[in-house]
Amino acid sequence: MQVIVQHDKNTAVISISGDVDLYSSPEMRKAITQLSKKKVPLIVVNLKDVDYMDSSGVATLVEGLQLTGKYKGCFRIACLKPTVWEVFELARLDRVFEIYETEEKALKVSPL
Amino acid sequence: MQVIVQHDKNTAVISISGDVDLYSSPEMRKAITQLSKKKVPLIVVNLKDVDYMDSSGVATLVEGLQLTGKYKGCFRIACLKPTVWEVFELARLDRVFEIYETEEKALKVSPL
Amino acid sequence: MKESFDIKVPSNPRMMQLVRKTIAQACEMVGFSEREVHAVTLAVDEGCTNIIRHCYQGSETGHIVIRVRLYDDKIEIILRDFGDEIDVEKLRKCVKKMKRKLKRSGSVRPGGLGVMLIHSIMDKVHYKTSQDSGTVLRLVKYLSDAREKEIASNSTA
Amino acid sequence: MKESFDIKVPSNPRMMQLVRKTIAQACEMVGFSEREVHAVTLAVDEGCTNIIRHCYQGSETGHIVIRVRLYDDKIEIILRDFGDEIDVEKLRKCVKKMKRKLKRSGSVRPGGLGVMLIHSIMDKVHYKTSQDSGTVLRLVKYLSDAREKEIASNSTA
Ligand SMILES: Nc1ncnc2c1ncn2[C@@H]1O[C@H](COP(=O)(O)OP(=O)(O)O)[C@@H](O)[C@H]1O
Ligand SMILES: Nc1ncnc2c1ncn2[C@@H]1O[C@H](COP(=O)(O)OP(=O)(O)O)[C@@H](O)[C@H]1O
Repeated sequence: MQVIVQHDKNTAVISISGDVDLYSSPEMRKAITQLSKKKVPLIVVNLKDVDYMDSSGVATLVEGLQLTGKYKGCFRIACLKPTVWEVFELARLDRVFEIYETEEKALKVSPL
Repeated sequence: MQVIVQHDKNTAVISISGDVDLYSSPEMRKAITQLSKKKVPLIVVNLKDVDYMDSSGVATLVEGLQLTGKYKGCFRIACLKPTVWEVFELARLDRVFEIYETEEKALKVSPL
Repeated sequence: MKESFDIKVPSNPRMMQLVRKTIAQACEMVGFSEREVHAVTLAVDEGCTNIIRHCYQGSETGHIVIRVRLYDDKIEIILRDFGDEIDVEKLRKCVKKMKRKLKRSGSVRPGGLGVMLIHSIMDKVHYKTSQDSGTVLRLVKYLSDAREKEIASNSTA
Repeated sequence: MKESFDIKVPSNPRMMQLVRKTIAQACEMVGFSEREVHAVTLAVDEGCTNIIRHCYQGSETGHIVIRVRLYDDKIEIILRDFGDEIDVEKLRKCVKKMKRKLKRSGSVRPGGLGVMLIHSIMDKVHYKTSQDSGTVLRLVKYLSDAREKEIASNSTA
């Protein structure tokens, strides 16, 4: 798995590639935790190059939602592949997250 | 593995897809044996959809060369992927076979 | 067809990718759809990571033995650990609670997700635990009827 | 990194695709190039099919145990069968003859191809055989220096 973070004061995009599982999710967690410590108002996790995610990845994203929620930040997910989307559905979390088709949309839409 | 045979009186094309190994090569062997029994003058084996071939596949092709040789037929191979080409090289059989880049060429070139 | 194989891996998260590749291939051989292959692979991954986290407490020196049985109409996967006896009753309650919660609305608590995924994906989930020989988790997934017919008609074609 | 896992399969040609997927993944984890992954996978496949054909004479009721050890700079693969003692000396001669023949020109005799492929791909090939515990074939492949440096620089980046 690879994690690439691009951010300025107001927005951050975390781009993940590879499998997100028990072995690799701590790295994604680190990126999310660091950005939420800085209270970045909008964090987008781009999963376009992720073919596989297990419950440890999902739990990490749930944690991201909670961490950003504490400072009223926005936490969004973009570009779910069908296999990853299915995990969200199986976990019934597809309606808990703000999920966008593209990174652009995730960045543009104003906070709910 | 899948084997598709198209043939008329003078030429036959055997198109293989999938892995050619100890489990599947008998099916390729069957197609080659049947056509050489009919003494089809030109047999082309198209391997464009084969990603993997082991020595049982290579041995089957060597057998095809021998069978067609008996009645002065032509036995040609077309569209080797790099991984399959490498097996031929490792086995130093890359110069024993008539190997063509495309099926069209394999069908057009007149017998040596 | 009725074939079985074993794979034994250390309780190391790094090994999960390898387990997934192997299980995915086994599922493909039975004839599951791409979507089902992914789901079964996920369930096995969750079973293994639960063993790593809860049975071996993150230690990488334990072992997991996975036996896979391939049938015409199903796959059976048996995960065995060599840890202490577990509280199966507690686990069962955890699943029930989880399922109830999920029915109400999307829960934001991530706990219990793994076990819940296993239950919603597999057709049969059975834990057997004992003091001296660890825990055995038996998972079964059937081919859907439609899929079975499709495969049967392909193999006779 | 130093990790090992086992896979035990019946001596059934159908299982080879599964073995290949698993071995390929293990090679990728060590860091071999695509080309090397393919070659090592081929060598292991040839080792297994030789066991199926020569040791178990095509019977599908035997077993092959494959132990894989992952190192920073190499992969070690140990194939074990439970058949009769084999004539290692004869095998060695067969390889020598094959190599000589190949040097002269492309030979059209297919016999001996499997053993020859194993020898030309792997850096170490060692057979150990005994009357009561079958035969063990130990295969080792090293990462090329260039590849090793590339991986080292990636992991520190
Ligand atoms: N293999 C196992 N051994 C022991 N306990 C387990 C095992 N699998 C699950 N459990 C128990 O079930 C609970 C739910 O597990 P899980 O669904 O993975 O969610 P989480 O671990 O995130 O709470 C765990 O907290 C643990 O108590
Ligand atoms: N695992 C094995 N057990 C016993 N004999 C073997 C084994 N592997 C190879 N051999 C011997 O080595 C010879 C060469 O094997 P191989 O390279 O596969 O070519 P082929 O089987 O086509 O002759 C075989 O004929 C056999 O006598």
